[in-house]
This record gives sequence, C-alpha cells and structure tokens, in this order.
Amino acid sequence: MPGPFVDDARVAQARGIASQVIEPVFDLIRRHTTISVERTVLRLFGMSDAGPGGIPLTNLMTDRLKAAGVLNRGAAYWYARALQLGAASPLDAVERIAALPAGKLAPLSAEMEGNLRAEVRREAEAAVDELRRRIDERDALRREYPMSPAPHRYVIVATGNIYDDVDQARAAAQAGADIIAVIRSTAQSLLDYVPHGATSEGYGGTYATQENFRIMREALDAESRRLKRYIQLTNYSSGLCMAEIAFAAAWEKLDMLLNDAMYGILFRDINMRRTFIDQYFSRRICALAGIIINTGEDNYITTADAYDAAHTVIASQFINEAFAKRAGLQDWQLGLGHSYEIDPHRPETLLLELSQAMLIRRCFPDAPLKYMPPTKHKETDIFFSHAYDVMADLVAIWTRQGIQLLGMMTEAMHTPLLGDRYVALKSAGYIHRAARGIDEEFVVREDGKIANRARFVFGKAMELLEECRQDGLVAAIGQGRFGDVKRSETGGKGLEGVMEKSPDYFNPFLDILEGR
Amino acid sequence: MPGPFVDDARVAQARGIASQVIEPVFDLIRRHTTISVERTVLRLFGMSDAGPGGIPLTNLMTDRLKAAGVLNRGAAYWYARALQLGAASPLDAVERIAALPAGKLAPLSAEMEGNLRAEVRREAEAAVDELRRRIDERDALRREYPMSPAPHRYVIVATGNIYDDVDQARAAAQAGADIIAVIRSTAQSLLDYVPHGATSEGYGGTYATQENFRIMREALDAESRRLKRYIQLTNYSSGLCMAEIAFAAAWEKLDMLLNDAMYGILFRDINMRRTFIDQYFSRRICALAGIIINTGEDNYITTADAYDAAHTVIASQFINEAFAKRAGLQDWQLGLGHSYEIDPHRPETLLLELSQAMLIRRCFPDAPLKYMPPTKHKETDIFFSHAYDVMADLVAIWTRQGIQLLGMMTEAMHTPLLGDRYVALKSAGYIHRAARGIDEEFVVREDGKIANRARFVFGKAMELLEECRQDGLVAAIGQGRFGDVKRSETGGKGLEGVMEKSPDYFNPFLDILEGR
Amino acid sequence: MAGESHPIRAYGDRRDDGVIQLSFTLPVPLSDKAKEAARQFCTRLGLLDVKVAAAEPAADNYTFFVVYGRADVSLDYSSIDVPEIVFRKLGFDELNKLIEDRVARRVVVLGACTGTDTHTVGIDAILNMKGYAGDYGLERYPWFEAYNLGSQVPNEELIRKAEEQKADAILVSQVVTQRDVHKDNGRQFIDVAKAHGLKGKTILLLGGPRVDHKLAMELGFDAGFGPGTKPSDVANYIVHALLKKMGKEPEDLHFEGEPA
Amino acid sequence: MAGESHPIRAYGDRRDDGVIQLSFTLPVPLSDKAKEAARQFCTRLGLLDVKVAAAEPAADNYTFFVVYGRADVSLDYSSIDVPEIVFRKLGFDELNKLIEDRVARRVVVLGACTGTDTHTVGIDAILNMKGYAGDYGLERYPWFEAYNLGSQVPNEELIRKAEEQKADAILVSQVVTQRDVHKDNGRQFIDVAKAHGLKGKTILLLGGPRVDHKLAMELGFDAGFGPGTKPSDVANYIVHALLKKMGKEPEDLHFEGEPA
Ligand code: B12
Ligand code: B12
Ligand SMILES: Cc1ncc(COP(=O)(O)O)c(C=O)c1O
Ligand SMILES: Cc1ncc(COP(=O)(O)O)c(C=O)c1O
Repeated sequence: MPGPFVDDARVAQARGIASQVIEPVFDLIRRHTTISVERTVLRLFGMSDAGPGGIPLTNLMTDRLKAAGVLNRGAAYWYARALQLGAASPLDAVERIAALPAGKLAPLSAEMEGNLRAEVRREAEAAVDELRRRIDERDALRREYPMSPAPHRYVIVATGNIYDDVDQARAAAQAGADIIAVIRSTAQSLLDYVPHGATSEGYGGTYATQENFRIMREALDAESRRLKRYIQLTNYSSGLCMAEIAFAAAWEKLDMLLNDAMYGILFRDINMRRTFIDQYFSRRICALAGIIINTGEDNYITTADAYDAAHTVIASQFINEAFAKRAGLQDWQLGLGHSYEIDPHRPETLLLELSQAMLIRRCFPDAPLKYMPPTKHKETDIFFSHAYDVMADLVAIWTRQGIQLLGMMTEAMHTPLLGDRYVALKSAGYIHRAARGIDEEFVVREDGKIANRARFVFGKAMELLEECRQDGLVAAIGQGRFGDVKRSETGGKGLEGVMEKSPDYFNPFLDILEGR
Repeated sequence: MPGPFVDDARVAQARGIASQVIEPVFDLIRRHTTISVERTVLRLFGMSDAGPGGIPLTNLMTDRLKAAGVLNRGAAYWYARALQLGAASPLDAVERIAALPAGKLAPLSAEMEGNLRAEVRREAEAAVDELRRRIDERDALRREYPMSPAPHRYVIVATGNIYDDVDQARAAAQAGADIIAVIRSTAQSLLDYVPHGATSEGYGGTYATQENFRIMREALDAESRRLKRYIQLTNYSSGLCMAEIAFAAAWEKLDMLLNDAMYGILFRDINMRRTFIDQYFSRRICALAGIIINTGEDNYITTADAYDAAHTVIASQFINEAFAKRAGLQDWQLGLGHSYEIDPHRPETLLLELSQAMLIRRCFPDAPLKYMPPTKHKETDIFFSHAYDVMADLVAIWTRQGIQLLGMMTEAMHTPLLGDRYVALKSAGYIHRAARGIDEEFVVREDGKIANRARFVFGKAMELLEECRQDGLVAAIGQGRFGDVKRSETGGKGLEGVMEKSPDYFNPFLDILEGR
Repeated sequence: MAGESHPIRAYGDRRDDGVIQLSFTLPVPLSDKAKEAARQFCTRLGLLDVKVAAAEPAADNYTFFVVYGRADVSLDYSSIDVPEIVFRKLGFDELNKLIEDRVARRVVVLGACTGTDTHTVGIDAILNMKGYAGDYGLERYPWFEAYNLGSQVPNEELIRKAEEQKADAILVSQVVTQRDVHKDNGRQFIDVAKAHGLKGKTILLLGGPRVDHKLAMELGFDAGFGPGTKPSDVANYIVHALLKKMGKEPEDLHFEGEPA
Repeated sequence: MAGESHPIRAYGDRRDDGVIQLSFTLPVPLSDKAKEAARQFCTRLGLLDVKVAAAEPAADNYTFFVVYGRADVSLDYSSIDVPEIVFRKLGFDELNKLIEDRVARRVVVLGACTGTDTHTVGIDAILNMKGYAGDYGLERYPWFEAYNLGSQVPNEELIRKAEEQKADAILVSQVVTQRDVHKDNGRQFIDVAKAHGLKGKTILLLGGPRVDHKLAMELGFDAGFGPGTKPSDVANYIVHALLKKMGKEPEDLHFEGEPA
C-alpha cells in the first residue's frame, strides 16, 4: 500500500503541467519530419531489403531525395511517384528515383495527384492491416501461454552474436526469465541506418536488425510453447533510428521497446529536435502494435547522484507520460523507468528506495513501470553485489513493478555470463515468492521518513516541472536539469536529418496511426 | 512497530501459565543436586587444575565423594573438612579426601560444624567478591569501548584449534563482528568433565576449556582496544557440565553463553532431571556475572517443520523465560532463541518469518532475543544461500533483534571459512545500514496475513502451555511436543549424577547466589 | 554417444570461452602486491586472462579475492565413465511385492547416526514413517522391519543391536565431516563389523551429505548414499543387494537411483 | 623483507589449507556424469579434495556448478615484484605550487571517452570540477587548463583538438571492454598519435575499469589508470612526467599513487 503522500489534486496538477511542458515541442513535431521517419514510411510500405554494400534501400532512397531537397514532401509521395512510373519492386522504385533527379519530375495534375494519394493511402492501409494481423498472431500466442505474474523478470543477453544470444536467451527463459532484452552493440545508436541481416559481431551487445529480431522471436516462440509460458522480447527503439526500429520490432512481434523521449539527447548527444520528432512517430507505431515502451529515467541517476536527483526522475516520468499519451499509448504500455541506485554506503537506503518506488507507484498507478537494479554502485565483490540486488528484488515485488530488470552480481565487470543470469533468476524467484503481498500487510506512516521523503521529492519534481513550463523543456535541458547533462537545441548529432514539412507533405501512415 | 496482535492480558496469561509449568520442576531442583553442580562449587573455591592424566581435580574429588555416597552433603562441606584437616592446596584437599574414605570422617560437634560452615561461607563470599571484581573489569572495558548498536553481529569460529580460532576471531572482529562464538567440538556435550588447558584438536569445533576462554578473551580484549569497539565472547554452557562452564566463562569474563533449560534433554539425550538441576545453578552464575544467555528454541525447527512447529518456539520461550527469571536473570539477559527456518520453497515466507519475529518481539519486548539465520534449508548453491541469508538480515533489523547470528553462504557444507564470514559481515552491514528504522515506518495491518498468522501461532502456543501445565512439562516432552523429539524422565545420559540433597546439604554459593 | 568424442569447456559468455569464477583468501594485507599475488596464484592454476575483479580487506592480514579467468581445460565428455542405469527402480507396492515373493520374509534394517554425531534428520528421513521429499520412510514399508536407534550411538552398540535383531542391513549416518571425522568413524565401524564377522554378511550402508558411493566403498561399506537420497532409493538398493546375496539375482544387475 | 622467502597459500578454515571456491557452467545437462565432469575439470586445474558442492540445472543443456577444493599452489610472496613507492604524492596546493615554480605555465590537458563509448562518468571524475571521492577534478586546479570533450569522440578528433590546444597530456577513457574493444581502440589511438608525431612528445594516458598500467604501456601509452583512480593521482603523475620530459626531474623518480 503506497501511502497517499500527496493529494490526488497535486498529482493531477503535475500531470497538467507536464502536458503544458510538451505543448511547444508538439508544435515542432507537427511541423517537421526527419529522414528516419521517412525511412520508416518506406519500411512500412515493405521496403526492408538492403542494396549493394549492405546499405538499406530506405537509406538509398531517402538520401537521394534529401540530396535533391524534396524529401520534405514525404517519402510516401515519392514512393507513389515511383510506383506511378511503373516501379515493380522496392529496389526498382529506388532505382527509378535515383535515376530521375526528383526535381525534374513534372508536377501532376490536381486530379492525378489526388488519385495517386488515394491509391497509396489504400496501400498503406493494407500494410497496416497486415501489421495488425501479425500483432494479432503475437497476442494469440500470449493468450495461449499466459505470462507469469508481474514483476516480469527481465534479463539481457549481449554476446554480440545473435546465435549465441539465442542460446543464452533460451537458457534464461528456462531458468525463469519472463522478458529477454537483446542489448545492442555500443556503436549502433549513432548509426543513421538500421544494419541488415543476421549479425555475429557486436561490442557490448548485438546489432538490432529486423532479421535478428526474427531469429530471436522465433526461438522464443518455440521456447514459450515448450515452457507453456509466454516469453517476451524487447530491444531498443532509441538512437538515430527510433521509428525504423519500432517498425521492425512491431513487424517481428516484439513485445516491448526501450523508448525514451529524451535519452538520445542526453546520453547519446543526439540532436533534440531530431529526437523529439523521431520518438513521436516511433511511439505511434508502438501504440498501434501494443508494444510496451520502457523509458530511461534510470539513466539520469547513473550520471547524477541518485539521492539528489530523485525528483528529476519523477518530473521526467510525467513528461515522458505526456509525450506517450499524445502518441496514443495507453497506461498499460508505459514502462516508466526508475531504479535502485542510491549509494549503498548511505544510511537508510532501503527506506529511501522504497519511498521513491512507492511515490512513483502512487503517481502512476496504472503503468507497469520498469524497475532497474543497482548498477552504478555495484562492486566487483560479487557477493556484496548479489546482496545489493536482492534488496532491489524486494522493493520490486513490494511496489508491484511490472517489469523488473534483474541485477547481475557481475554488473561492475562484464555483460552477464550464463551463470550470472541463473543466479539472479533463482534469487529473484525466491524473493518474489517470499514477499509477494507484503504491500498489503503494512500501512505507511504518513509521518515517517518514507512519507516525508516522498513528499519532499514530489515537491521538488513539481518545481522542476514548473521550471520546464516557464522556461521551456529545451532551456531546462540546456541547464543540465536531467542527468546533469547539458544539451542545446541545435547541438548534437542528426540535426541535418530534420526537415520542415512542405505544405503538401504526404504521410498516409501518420494519418492512419493518428486515427485520421 | 510489531503490531499488538494479541491483548496484553493474553500475553500476561501466557507468562502466568509458564511460571506454573515450571513450579513442579522447581520442587525437584530444590531437593536435588548433581555431581556437576558440586564440581562447580569446588571450582568456585578455586579448584581449577587438573590432576594426573589431565583429569580435573574437581572430578577426582567429587567422584571420590560420590563413590563414598556422601556427595549429597555438598562438596563444599567436604572441602571444608579437608581444609580443617589442614589441606594446603586444592590438590592436597583432593588427596586428603581421597585418602580418607569420607564415611570414616568422624562427625563434628555442632559448634565445630557451625564454625566450619561460617568460615567456609566467608571464603565463598571472598571468592564471589573476586569473581565480581573480574566481572567489573569486563564491564569497565565494555563501557570504555561502547559496542555497536544492535543487532549485534554474531559469528562462529570453529577450527578445532584455539590458536586458529583466535586468528579467525580477530579477522571477524575487524570485518565487523560484534560477538565471537567459539563452537565446541561435537564430542564435548557428553563429556562429564571440562577438559583442561589450551586445545588444538576438535571436530566441528574447539573444546570449551577455561584456558581456551582466557586465550580468546585476551585476544578479543586487545582487539576491542584496537578497534575501540568492545567485542563480545560467547561459548556453550550446555551438555553435562552446564554450571562448570558457566563458572569458567564468568571467571574468564565471557559476555554470553548458550544456555537452555531443555536443549540437552532434547538434542543431546541428557537426562531431564540432570539438565533441569544443572541449568538452574548455571543460570544463577550467569545472573551474578551479567552474562546474557542464549536459549535454543531455534533448534526445534531444524528437526520439526518450522511452519508447523512455530508455536512450540513461543511456548518454550515462555518456559525458558520463567526458568531464567526464577534463577535471577533480568530481561536484558534473555537472548531467547528463534530463527528464520521456514522452507523457502513455500510462498510468502518473508511474511511468515516477519510474523513470527514480530510476535516474539511483542511477547518479549525487553529481551535482546537471539536470532538464528536459515540453516536447515540452506543449499550448497552459495549464491542462493547468500540471498536467503540477506532476508534474515532484513528481518533481524526490522524486528530489532539484539543478537543476530549471521548466516553463512556455505552453511550446507562446512564450518565457515574466513572468507565466508567476511562476505556475511559485509552484507549484514549493508542491510542493517539500509533498513535501520524500517519498523517505525509501517503499521502492521491487524487484518493482514502477518497479524492473523501471529494470532494463530500465539493461540497454539497457549494451548501447548496449557497442556504443559495440566499434564506436566515432563509428559509434554515425553509426547515429543518440542522439536519432535521424545524423552523420558529417567532416560538419557547423566541421571547417575543426580542426588537428593541430604538434610544437612551445604552449598554456601547457592545461598549467596540466591541472595540469602 | 560413447566412442565419438565430445569435447566440452566452461561456458561464460560464449561457447568454449572457458570463463570461470574463483574466490579465495590469501594471508597478506590488501595491497597492489597482494593483487599481483592473486593473479600469479590463478596463473599457477593454469588460468588465462586472469582478472582480479575484487580484492577486499577481510582483515589486517587477510585479503579476500574474487577472480575471473579462462580455464584452458577441455574434457572429452564422452569419455567420462559413470555407470549406466540398467533397470527401473520399483515403486512402494512393487518393492513390497518383490520382497514378499522373493525374500519371503520381512527385511530387517537398523540405522543410527554414530559416534558423537547428533544429526538425526538424515537417518530419520530414510527410516522414519514420514520419510523425505514426499517419499515414504522404510518404517512405512510393510515388508521392512526398521529400527532407528537415533544419534550419538557408539558403533559397537549399533553392531551389537544389529546382531540381536539379525539385521539384513545396517545404516550408518555421518553428517559432521570436519577434518574427515566421518571417514575415521566409518573406518572404525568397519573394523568392529569385521571383528564381529558381519562384513560380507550383513549389508553395510553409509550415508550423509559428504558421502558418495566411491567413498563408502573405499571405507569398506557396500554402498554410500549422499545428499538428496530418497528412502525408496535405499529400499531398492537393500532388496536387490539382499537378493544378490541370496543368489537370487545376478551380481551385475543395477537399478535406477542406485548410488553411482 | 625481500630476500627472505615468505611462502603463502590460500586460507580457508586453517592456515595453508589451500581452500578455494569456484563456480562455472558446463554445456551439458545436469546428471551424475555432469558432476563427474565438473570434478575432473577441477582436478585438471590441479585442485585436490575437489567437492562439487552444487550442480544446478541452469538450462536443459547447461549445468552451473559451485565447487570447493584445495589448490596446491604456494607462492613466495617475497618474490612478487611490484614497484616500491619512492616519494610522497603532493596535495592540491603543493602541486599547484610545483607547477607554478617548475613548469612556470599552466599545464594543458584534454580528455575524452573515445570511440563509441559513452561512459563519461570515469573521465568526468578525473577532469570535472567536482572530482571523485572527495578529491577535486583537474578543472579545479588553477595551474591546470583542462578540457573534457565528453564521450563518443573519435580518436582523430581528440588528437586534432589536442594539437590545437598544444596539450601537454591527452587522457583517453575506455569503459566498454567486451571482446577487448578497449584494446583495439587504444591501439588505434596510438596509431593516430604516432602518425601525428605526438607519441613521445605529448603524455598519453589511458584509463578505465579494466585498464592497468601494464596494459596501457603495452598498448603504447605512457601510463594507465584503473578503478578507484583519484584525480590527484593523475594530476601528480602528469606534472612529474612533464618535469621529466622537460629534463627537470630524473627519469627514475616515482611517487606515491602512481600507476603500478
Ligand atoms: C539441523 C542441523 C543441526 C541440528 C541437528 C538436529 C538433529 N537432531 O539432526 C542441531 C542444531 C542440533 C545441530 C547441531 C550441530 N551441528 Co549441525 N547442522 C544442521 C544442518 C542445519 C542441517 C542438517 C540436516 O538436517 N540436513 C537435512 C538432511 C535431510 O540432510 P542429510 O543429513 O544430508 O541427509 C540426507 C542424505 O545425506 C542421506 N543420508 C544421511 N544419512 C544417511 C544414512 C544412510 C545410511 C543413508 C542411506 C542415507 C543418509 O539421506 C538424507 C536424505 O536425503 C546442517 C547445515 C546444512 N544445511 O546442511 C548443520 C551442520 C551439519 N552442523 C554442523 C555442526 C558443526 C554442528 C555442531 C557440531 C556445531 C557445534 N559444535 O555445536 C552441532 C552439534 C551436533 C553434533 N555433535 O553432531 C556442521 C558440520 C560441518 C562439517 N561439515 O563438519 C553443518 C554442516 C553446519 C555448518 N556449516 O557448520 N545441527
Ligand atoms: C553508468 C553506466 C552507464 C551509463 C553511462 C552514462 C555516462 N554518461 O557515463 C549508461 C546508462 C548510459 C550506460 C550505457 C551503456 N552501458 Co554502461 N555502465 C554503467 C555502469 C553502471 C557504471 C560505470 C560508471 O559510471 N562507473 C563509475 C566510474 C567513476 O568508474 P570508471 O569508469 O571505472 O572510472 C574510474 C577509473 O576507471 C578511472 N578512469 C576511467 N577513465 C579514465 C581515463 C583516464 C585518462 C584516467 C586517468 C582514469 C580513468 O578513473 C575513474 C575514477 O576512479 C557500468 C557498470 C559498473 N557498475 O561498472 C556499466 C557498463 C560499463 N556498461 C556496459 C554496457 C555494455 C553499456 C552499453 C553498451 C549497453 C548497451 N549495449 O546498451 C550502453 C551504451 C553505452 C556505450 N555505448 O558506451 C557494460 C560494459 C561491459 C564491458 N565490460 O564491456 C558495463 C560494465 C555493465 C555490464 N556489466 O554489462 N552505461
Ligand atoms: C531509453 C534507452 N535507450 C537506449 C539505451 C541503450 O543505449 P544505446 O542503445 O544508446 O547504446 C538505454 C540504456 O539504458 C535506454 O534507457
Ligand atoms: C542451547 C544450545 N546448547 C548447545 C548447542 C550446541 O550443541 P552441543 O554443545 O551440544 O554440541 C546449541 C546449538 O545450537 C544450543 O542451542
């Protein structure tokens, strides 16, 4: 029973401020598109192959259109024109566009233009229907093999090689994992394309490719059937290709995606505008595909101090929620991120962590929440680190986290070994079994340290939201309010991929996804 | 905040029944003495050496007196007679007694008898004063170097060799231990004498000898000064020599003793009468010496199932308390034993364990309580076992245990390695730091599972106490009510050492200890 | 599979990477030199890429280490020799039936935890009615006559009582193992059994958390049973061993669950 | 102590018992045969009295083991060679004073987390004002001019900027180490540095959780700094290294806290 801590009215007020905070950003989003959004449009039309040299066709086509300065009319429009020119296949479409400097294409009559758009819109609708059908298949399997009760135990695989990853993922599922995350190679966030095909060479992770998604999901489907327990799969819709990855994930029936409105800005130095626009389209896809998003507030307290910066997590969650709601996501899809990161050398950290987790539960009662284990203060003493993780397991079950990343005793050293995951899953199994229902056993004293801390943190979160409303989110980020990282609106990678939409911008998928 | 769970009146009622339960046993105690009580008397007079072949002088003397059928007048009496005969030293006294078949000693005149007793009583008073002086020294050191706050972290050393034990004890103290227990060799409980001198060969533990006590206390005194934190020492006043060991421990300034009114009966198959009588005298010594006793209810739930037998622990604690109070012990000296032993494969074990520990706290608010970690269901998977111990650390700090035995991740394998203790101490340090004060943060819901279970267990404990009152404690033990072990009044080891006191039984120490 | 080689290595992050974890204490104060010693220690064990992950000051003169490294050890799994299962373990009713039919009298067994060892939970698990892990104890079998003498029983006394009861099998439990006291105690039991002419005649079993079949045989017992043993394993073993002694079953017969 | 031998062994329960703990996974299903394989695996590592404590079914085809055994390894502690400390590390004011007096201009340093690595916390700890573990970062030293370029900086860019600023020292941080990417990245940095003629001229430092002095030297850096490094360690190192390069301090001088 997380206490009330603060009035319902105050929580509603926070929510209200957050939706005002994102308003100016939404103006920007409405008026702009990005090269990766446009690539996503092409992928939605079925353009999933790579051309010579492994470069995705979508990149070949949008780069060409961008170079010609016409991408701001929408890739869908040019795709339509290529079809009209008689393109028989996606590669053919790309070749035709490449061959014909787009500017030289004669304008169409209003009628032809109208017909063309109507036709392509129908094609888009068919594509979306096909996507929905695939999602239904996934959902049917989920219904057939019900998942274990939450907290869902989430572990990562990160060998760099998708086939090794499959091995490890199967082992993890057998040992009790509910969710498998395939961690991406460190290099991928900054790639302005999605690599193609099955891959076996990554660092600190395995490339996110559509084929890798397929291989892993296939293995997990088989494992779900064997274990009679659906195993979820997640990856990263983050970096310079948020929306494209969201599409590939939706198509390949992933269940969740790491997807944050600000992570790329703060932790990958990706341009702000680019990120805001990309996240919107990626979230629209997630909304359609019933994908749960996981936000990245936990990262703030790996760079900033978790005690001092506790309120930044809450403020950001309200903002992430506001963005998500605007993109059509439902409460059950909001795996808002937070974590057990307060320096364990301080006194009363269990009280502090409970306070934070209870406050978040209280503010977002219907969201699954994504709970990260300790990472920053992990020690190379694996026995200590294991004990430390156990406390996070306890807080997770106590505060009914939906998604719990299991801590690894070797966090401070290497990506998890097979045995590390086994150890973590076995302990979490024990703690969840031992403590399930503990929240119903106690009433938090409203005059205690937990409640007082929660009120204090909430108060500071309100102040920060207020600052964001008054000065703007951009300014707040510029001040280093989130994660102690300062970024400017025009700095960072990928700004060159942002374009103001032309007046006749065409994107039938956006219309469909927005329910128009 | 352990809930009330049950009315104060009901708790008082339990206490009342327990004191009625022990009444018939006290009749027995009053009317009898044992060979080991008499050996203790001689030790109190300063007879601490061993004779030829390492046999303690006290044994030589009492065996002799017993063989002559006169020990029931009290060893003190014969000691007095030996002095009167001109014995110059304890050994000389023994020799004189041995030489002169006691029966042949001419009776003394009433006056001589009176003088003799008065003189020896003065000697006894002097001896007790000297003992008190030593205890004061210990207490002064404790005041000079205050102990860390409870739960005091208790670890065992058990190498079999006192010098290795010292090494390990020092290491443990440096790593954060507050209490060092030197575990005894498995063979010792059944020895009807206390081995003599420093020892280096034990199995599963090191012999409890006065010299070993001295060696260890000396090392810990030095370590306490170095660390500016008093380190407590404990051993076992248990088995066939309860009182003698209590004396040796008091003399050598130990701080605690494992001492239970029924453990020997149940787990060592020592005769009931022998145990009841011995424990009384041993506890009188502990009362005088400000030694905290640790009772052994935790053992019940290693043989019986911890869930089913939870109430037997509570009932026995009330009985142990009643015995202890009758022996002059104060609340602060009652380390009543219990433990975290419910099979971790069951659901909700944390709730069950909290319920039990809170109930015990509620029934014995002023006792330090001695909390044992999981042992029986420990696995050889040290990582699981470590996580399991962490939960016991949490319950310990939550329910303000005074004395917490730290669980060892290798419990299911071997007596602790040096590194095992380090690991346990580091984790407990973290958990205690993280969760201190958690009890003040929550109110237990009186309609929850924890409270309902507590009420249920208390109710069953009352029934058992009632059964003990009606049928007698002896009958209840005969029924296997405690620890699933059945024992009969005249079975077990050591009955031959029990004697009815003669009408002129003389034991000046008993008088002093009882405040007469 | 036998014949065809099947090389295996430790598996950390990837197949055959050989990664293993170690922890140990060295009797030296924490320092860079201590860490280097830990590294050399592991190198001496033949580990490659030794990473001294943690070096913790366990005490003024002791350092506790956590190390990861790669073991350059490859085993041929196909060449590992562990006896193959030959026939199926019988259930409660079947086994009773077998005794009734083939032994044609109740099988008498006596057990105890001997020496100064008081750990009765293990021997109780095997002998007492309630049994262990959902498996009935020998007392519950109508065709067994089981006596549990409890703990701290001197070996001599156990053997004397076994003679009195004309026991078919004697069960010795040993739980305390520090400095191999279980082995000493086991050996002493066998000496006494030999002196009484029971060796070869009565089935002699040893059990406990550090016991295995190999050890028990070395000490002179007929069989040894370790952690997780179920009463039914023991019951099956005894009946077959008895039938063999009676010449009613061939010597080379084995059953499932038999100590390996 | 050098000269006199000082043999050490692992310490478990008693001096020199050699007891150590291991855990590892073998790619075989849990079975008696798997346990025997684990035992043989440890025997092959030279362990005695191997006790396969736990064998857990990590997955259908993987078994996770916990083992205890005795390592028959004795090291002569006196023969372990780790450089001796030569002179005392200077405090904040003293070090600034030393630069003022002996270098007589601000020392310019540039740092970054290079390649695709975004882990800035380590380099920030060394360079930023607030520093680490209560120790000020280089930005706070009035006599240092420190530039922190952040993360994901290509090696080329870092070197170009260092040339622009006439840096005395370049600090490279590498945190991601999977499949030795930090080594590859470090080597590539050195290649570029050589190509630009900085090697031998500018002080080149490498740092990160898996970096040590030895590794950094092997890769071609002047020094390496691992976990727990304090900014003041780095500041001291740089100043002395610079004075050596300037010929103002003898080459064989060492200071406390210097990478070992
Ligand atoms: C319960 C327990 C106790 C209880 C015993 C109660 C009782 N009446 O049995 C009490 C609290 C009294 C106790 C006391 C002591 N204990 Co104790 N105790 C344990 C504990 C926690 C569990 C043992 C147990 O019951 N296991 C469950 C049973 C079912 O398992 P099992 O014995 O292995 O039996 C199975 C098989 O081995 C097999 N089996 C066993 N025997 C036989 C025999 C035959 C013939 C067959 C076929 C099969 C068989 O079948 C069983 C079912 O599968 C262990 C730690 C642990 N978790 O293992 C320590 C432990 C065994 N105890 C230990 C010690 C040292 C002691 C003491 C000596 C400490 C002291 N000095 O005071 C005392 C004194 C006891 C003595 N003299 O023997 C050590 C032994 C260390 C070592 N390896 O030498 C252990 C390992 C704890 C530790 N880590 O230090 N103990
Ligand atoms: C914080 C953190 C993050 C943050 C980083 C935020 C930021 N801006 O720095 C976030 C959440 C963004 C992150 C992301 C990832 N991380 Co990360 N992360 C960590 C974590 C938890 C702590 C690292 C840290 O801050 N340590 C504290 C600092 C102070 O210590 P330090 O870096 O060692 O620095 C000290 C010394 O080494 C030295 N030093 C360091 N550099 C230098 C340089 C010089 C010149 C000198 C002199 C000294 C010096 O001085 C410092 C002070 O003493 C570690 C796990 C852990 N507990 O160690 C994982 C960890 C480093 N991350 C890891 C991975 C794989 C990733 C990802 C690649 C995962 C993924 N695929 O998505 C991503 C992407 C990042 C990328 N491309 O690099 C792995 C690396 C595995 C490996 N060994 O290869 C780790 C070990 C986690 C794990 N067990 O899997 N991570
Ligand atoms: C939202 C989000 N995206 C991405 C990542 C991973 O980093 P990257 O994919 O940028 O390497 C994280 C890491 O925690 C995250 O929280
Ligand atoms: C009260 C008591 N005495 C003694 C012991 C130890 O057993 P023994 O000394 O009989 O070997 C214990 C063990 O837990 C105990 O609780």
